Amino acid sequence: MKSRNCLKKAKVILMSEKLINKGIRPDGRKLDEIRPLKIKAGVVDRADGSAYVEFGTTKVISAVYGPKKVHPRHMENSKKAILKVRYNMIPFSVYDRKRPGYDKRSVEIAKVISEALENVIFLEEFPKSAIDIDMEIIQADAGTRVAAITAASVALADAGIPMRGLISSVAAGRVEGNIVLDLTKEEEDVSDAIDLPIAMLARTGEITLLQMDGDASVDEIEKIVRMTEKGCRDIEKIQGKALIEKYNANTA
Amino acid sequence: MKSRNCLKKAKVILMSEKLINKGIRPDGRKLDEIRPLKIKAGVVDRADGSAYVEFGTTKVISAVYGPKKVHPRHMENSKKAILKVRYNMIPFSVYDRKRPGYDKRSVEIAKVISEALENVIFLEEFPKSAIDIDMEIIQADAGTRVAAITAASVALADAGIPMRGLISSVAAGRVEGNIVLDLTKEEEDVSDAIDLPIAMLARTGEITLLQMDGDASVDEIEKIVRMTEKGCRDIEKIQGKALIEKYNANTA
Amino acid sequence: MKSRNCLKKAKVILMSEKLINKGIRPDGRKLDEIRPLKIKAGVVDRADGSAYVEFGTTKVISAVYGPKKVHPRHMENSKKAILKVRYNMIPFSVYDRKRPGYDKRSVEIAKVISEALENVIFLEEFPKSAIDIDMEIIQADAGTRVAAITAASVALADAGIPMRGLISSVAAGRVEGNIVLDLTKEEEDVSDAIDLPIAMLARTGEITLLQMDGDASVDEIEKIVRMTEKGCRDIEKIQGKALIEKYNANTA
Amino acid sequence: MTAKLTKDYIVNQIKRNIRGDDRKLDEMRELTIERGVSANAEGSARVKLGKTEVIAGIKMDLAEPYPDSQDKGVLTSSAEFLPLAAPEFEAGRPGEVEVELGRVVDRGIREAEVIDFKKLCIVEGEKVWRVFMDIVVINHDGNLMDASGLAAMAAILDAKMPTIDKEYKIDYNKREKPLPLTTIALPITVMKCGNKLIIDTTADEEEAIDTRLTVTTNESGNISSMQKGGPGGFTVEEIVEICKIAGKKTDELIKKHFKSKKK
Amino acid sequence: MTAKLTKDYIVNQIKRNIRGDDRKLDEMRELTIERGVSANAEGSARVKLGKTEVIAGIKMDLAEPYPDSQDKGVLTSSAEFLPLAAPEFEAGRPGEVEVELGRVVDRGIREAEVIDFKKLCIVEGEKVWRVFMDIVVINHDGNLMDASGLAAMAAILDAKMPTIDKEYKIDYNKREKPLPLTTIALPITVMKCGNKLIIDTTADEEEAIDTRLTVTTNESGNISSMQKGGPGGFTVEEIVEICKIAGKKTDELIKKHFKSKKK
Amino acid sequence: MTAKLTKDYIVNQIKRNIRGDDRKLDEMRELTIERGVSANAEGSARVKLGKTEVIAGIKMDLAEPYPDSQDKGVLTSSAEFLPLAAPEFEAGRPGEVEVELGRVVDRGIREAEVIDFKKLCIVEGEKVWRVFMDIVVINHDGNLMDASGLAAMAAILDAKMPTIDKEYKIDYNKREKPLPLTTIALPITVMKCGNKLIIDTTADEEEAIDTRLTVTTNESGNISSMQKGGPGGFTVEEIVEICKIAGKKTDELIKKHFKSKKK
Repeated sequence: MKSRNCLKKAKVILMSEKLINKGIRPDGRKLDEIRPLKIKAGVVDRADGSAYVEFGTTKVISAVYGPKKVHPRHMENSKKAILKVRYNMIPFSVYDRKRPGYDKRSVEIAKVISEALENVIFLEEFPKSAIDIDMEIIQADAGTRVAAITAASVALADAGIPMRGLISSVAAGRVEGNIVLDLTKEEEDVSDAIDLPIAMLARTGEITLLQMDGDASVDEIEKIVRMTEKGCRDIEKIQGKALIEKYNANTA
Repeated sequence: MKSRNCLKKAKVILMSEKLINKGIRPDGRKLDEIRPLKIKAGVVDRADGSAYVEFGTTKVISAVYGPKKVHPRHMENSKKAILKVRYNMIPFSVYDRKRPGYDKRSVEIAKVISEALENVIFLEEFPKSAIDIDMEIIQADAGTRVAAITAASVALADAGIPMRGLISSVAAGRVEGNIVLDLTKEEEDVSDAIDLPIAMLARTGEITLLQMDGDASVDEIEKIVRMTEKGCRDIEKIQGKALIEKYNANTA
Repeated sequence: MKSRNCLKKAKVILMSEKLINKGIRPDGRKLDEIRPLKIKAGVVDRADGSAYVEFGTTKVISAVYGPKKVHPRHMENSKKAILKVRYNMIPFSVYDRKRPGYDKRSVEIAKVISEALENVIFLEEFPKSAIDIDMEIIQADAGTRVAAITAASVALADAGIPMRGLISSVAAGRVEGNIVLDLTKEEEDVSDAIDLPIAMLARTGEITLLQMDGDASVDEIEKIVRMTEKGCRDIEKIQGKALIEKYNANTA
Repeated sequence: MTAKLTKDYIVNQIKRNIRGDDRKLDEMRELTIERGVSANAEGSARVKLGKTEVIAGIKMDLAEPYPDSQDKGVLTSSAEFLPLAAPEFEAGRPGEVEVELGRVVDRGIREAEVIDFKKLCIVEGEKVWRVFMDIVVINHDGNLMDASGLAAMAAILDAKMPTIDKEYKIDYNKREKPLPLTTIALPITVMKCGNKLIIDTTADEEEAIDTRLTVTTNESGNISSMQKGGPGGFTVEEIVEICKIAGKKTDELIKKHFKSKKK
Repeated sequence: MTAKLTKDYIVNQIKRNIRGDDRKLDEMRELTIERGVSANAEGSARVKLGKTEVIAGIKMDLAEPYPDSQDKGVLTSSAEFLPLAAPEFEAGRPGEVEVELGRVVDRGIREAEVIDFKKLCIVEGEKVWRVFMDIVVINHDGNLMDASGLAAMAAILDAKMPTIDKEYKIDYNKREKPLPLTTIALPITVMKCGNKLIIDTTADEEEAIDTRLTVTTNESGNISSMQKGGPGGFTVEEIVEICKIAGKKTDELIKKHFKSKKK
Repeated sequence: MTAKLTKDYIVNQIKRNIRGDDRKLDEMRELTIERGVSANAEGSARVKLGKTEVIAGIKMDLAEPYPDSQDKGVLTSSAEFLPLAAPEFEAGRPGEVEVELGRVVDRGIREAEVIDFKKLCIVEGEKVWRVFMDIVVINHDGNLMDASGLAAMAAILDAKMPTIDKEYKIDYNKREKPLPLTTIALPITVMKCGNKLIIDTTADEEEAIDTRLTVTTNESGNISSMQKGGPGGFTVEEIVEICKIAGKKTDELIKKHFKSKKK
């Protein structure tokens, strides 16, 4: 992605213009509007549950296997299911080809996503079992992790795994002083940009994932987090719709 | 091997001469003649069976351990012995020193060799057991994999492992339009060269390994494969002789 | 360390002077005198035993865990405890930053240290158990391995693991024709330098670790080894004192 | 019904020319090829062959040529079974099946000289284009070899080369020319079940029968690569027969899915 | 008393504002920072936070800049749990907890622009200083994030840059200038137990409660990095409250341990 | 007879100066050295010491010198236990025994300055010859250290350096001069059993006794490297005695197997 960042930055500087004018963003969105979001449940035949998500130009597939036996067996927990979460970018999902395999970034993201989902799934209903969640980034633009969680959540529901609700995920941040929802790559590259990805149990407003990089006051953080609340509720509706469509297709 | 290939290629082009004249090859062989083949069974004292093969200037040692216990035990198969096949080039077997360890090429070759041997060994006679076959290329010229299988087959017989017959292996191909048996490195480097290594249960003519790279018509493929049949029968005799020599030496 | 070696060597050559004059070394020590040695037992709270050692400017921490259960269990020995020894230099302990993780040098040193300790510990008193010893070089100058063993020995005693005695360790060698005890980096870089690290059960004089690099006659080797005997006895006293201090502090 | 019974049933049915999905032995499943599935790649394609789904992508950068081909571009391939594609797929170092898949697809493209690597040389001996061909398996329902070969070929045809400036800096946003090609080549895998030959096997069928020959054929009907797999063996006659089947099927596939799109 | 009972006991006590070591919920353990613990490093510091002990070190060499920041130095970080620090630590590839620790400390320093990387550029696009920031955990008694962040910041302040000659050869024996800095930034980790917020947790407490938010704040009170961890969740109000706690504690720590030493 | 009984038996016999193969305690097994066993190597040698069999090979290419010895060639060594050499050998990352073997043989050659590395410098600080010394164990029947050291030394003596043209391109087909040498050095390993010292132990003997000292001696009788192994210990007197045995045996071996062939 580096090469592209470089170019975008140059463009921004050369133009010496604002990206956001009168509350309208380069792609025509309002400040608190998410990018177009397409969700399709049940896309991987072999999996127990799966989902494909297009979040703007970011594309991700997630699949869930389980509850199933734990292998090797000494890893099993007699009280609850263990969750194995993998996040990966396929080699040609980014401008600079990524070597196959997990790097430190993907290990960290898998960890925070696992923790974002752990309390939401009724793991204690499946002692001595494993639930595997795999997320594969097919095309990477802004917001790969939030697209991935959004997909994983639908895949879990599609697999019929009981949850306290759907986890929805989006980033918000600051661009040219504006608090905006769901930044694009172009917006992330503005010099004052902050990006704050969040995952939320939208039903209760509980925040189960939160990361942030940048330089912001506590006030700004509060406004940004509040904006993600709206985003997550919007996303939850689209997630629910995708699940109903899948259900209807199956029973049709 | 690259540096040498380079040189050879240059030579061939500069000379603008044919390698093969009137059916006689640079080393004096006829088109359907194999390189000098030396086989010695029982060369690794610790092993249950072993063989050393010199196929032209290619040198390989193979050793067999087993049938023996499976370790770790959860890998064992209650119906038959599991076969563990390893193919390796030692660091100084090639012109450009090879780093110790298995690369993708050696993993692939071990896989196809394993599959070439699997149905020939009566694995079902040894449930819950393992048979390990190791092949080490000491000096690499053309035909390392066919020399390796030829050696492994003798090592298996030397270990007293029951088989449906000896597996013999050789390559044939096309050089300057001629269908030839058992190409040298020099011949492989001719621009129209095709190399088609085969392993065969010579007793039945069944082909259990086949790979091919190049550009050939179906007719040519047929002729090349037919030529390997003759080669494998020649090789089987030398394999058999090596086993008899070993047996005689032991009982002498 | 390389860059520094380089400089030191240059200095030595430019000066064209001897380092050692009339039996007095650059840091004022006599030929058979060790560098200042500070030992503190009980420095890692979580460990069963631990020690911090400053040997000249070399700093090392060692900790012992055990006797404890063996994991994975199939590694356990029904006759005695197994010893797992790790030696590591932290990334910023040397001039040229070391990548985290074990290299061949650290694997070899861990092996010889393990063998230096094995017969000294009453391993047979703890069948089916494991004793883990970790040594971490915090600041590396001359004699990292001897400082590490000296620390490990105190850590073992601090953990209450029964031993035939304390293992003490020091190097001796040759510098400008002199047989000297406990070389500094500066002395090691002299062109005729030999370095011979030893570990000894000081109570009996038994030598349980010995390595040597250089070019020496058998006579010189004998003199060097004899000099380490004195060094080890000096070190053993300081080790004992550190253990008594720890004991007194605990019971105070 | 135990796994063994299921396998025997499949084998017996195949011997009677009957397949679980009512296909003929030499009939492929429905094939769809979708190009341009990952915009950050120079080229990409998703292949669905029945329920089997594979994505291939092409990325390019600049590299040094190999010492023995100083005037040619470089091809680097990988194949990965994503853990989401099947319950038995594990994350981690590629296993021998992945290694073989990647190498067979790579050799099919390389030996058929699909890409004209001489045209990917920028400064002889110093700077050439390196083509990364990566294959990821999204859903595994058998015949990964052919699905991967189809995806790789489609991704190559989809690819547009990025441009470079005078200082050899790559601009991935300005992709212009297609990759220089000389032919199209596709692998066809034929499996053997008793004396029957069968193509485009499903995962269930591959549980029951396991000996195969993969033959890569190019536009002119010539064979550029072959690879036998599985524990069994073939007769010479079977090999010739398989080469002919592969040639015929490749010809059909090229006509139906590739011909019109190649320039 | 079983492990479960111990955990319940700790949780119940925290709900009554009582901690095992008699601290208040928002009280840190005794902190000592010792600089210059490894003379071969450009900078180093040992932090003891109660019984938790962490060493951080700074090493520097020359490297090429990243393509998207040709005029800036480079930061490379690692965090390692030494096997001696806890019975559960194993030697080998860093686990996900180590990876997260290293990345969170790295981002805290990087995003707050603690080091002025523009001043570490030597020849634009060609040669810049590379700063290695390595963290090793010596004794693990909880709150490794904050101890590591404190150690990293102290090691940065301790560092003296080596000098280079005209041929860009580094002289590590002649270290002169401090690293160019723009601010100080420290992480504070707040954990949640029921509706209580608690800082600087011990290893025992972390066995009982596990949901946390780490907030890195700089000298001016702005937040440069946040990271939620653990299975539970937070409300917006809790997040704001935690940011305020982190700001206050960071301010106190800077005043007490860093302010006087920074030039 | 159990393994324990066998071991006790071997030990008791050694104490009575009796070995399984009727050798004296200070007698080596039959040694054959065959040079030139792998024509693609610059030099190679196969050593058979009784049933123990080891191959060593020398390969060379060009590399940058190390920063602290800009005017010297570079030596890189490895030792590998091929899985075929013993039932207990596993493929994979080299274990600690292999690592030690490789490093001890390497140091023996390096510290004795067997190869005159100054003569392997081509352009100071830029281009020097790199010598790869690789050892593979073909059959393990004890005393791998000495067999490997003998094989390494013989391979070095067998080696002919490839030639380079003006552009530093290596021609491996035109190998001309021998490697520049200053001395010959060989390791002798002496094991201890009670108060007996014994050389050239078999695999069975090494099961029963395990404390050893390896001493590398050069042509002039000086010692260049020592390495103690195994759990036991030595007295100073034993060490001196072992050095003398090693010196004597090395002298015999050089006279018998190397002297005539060195120029």
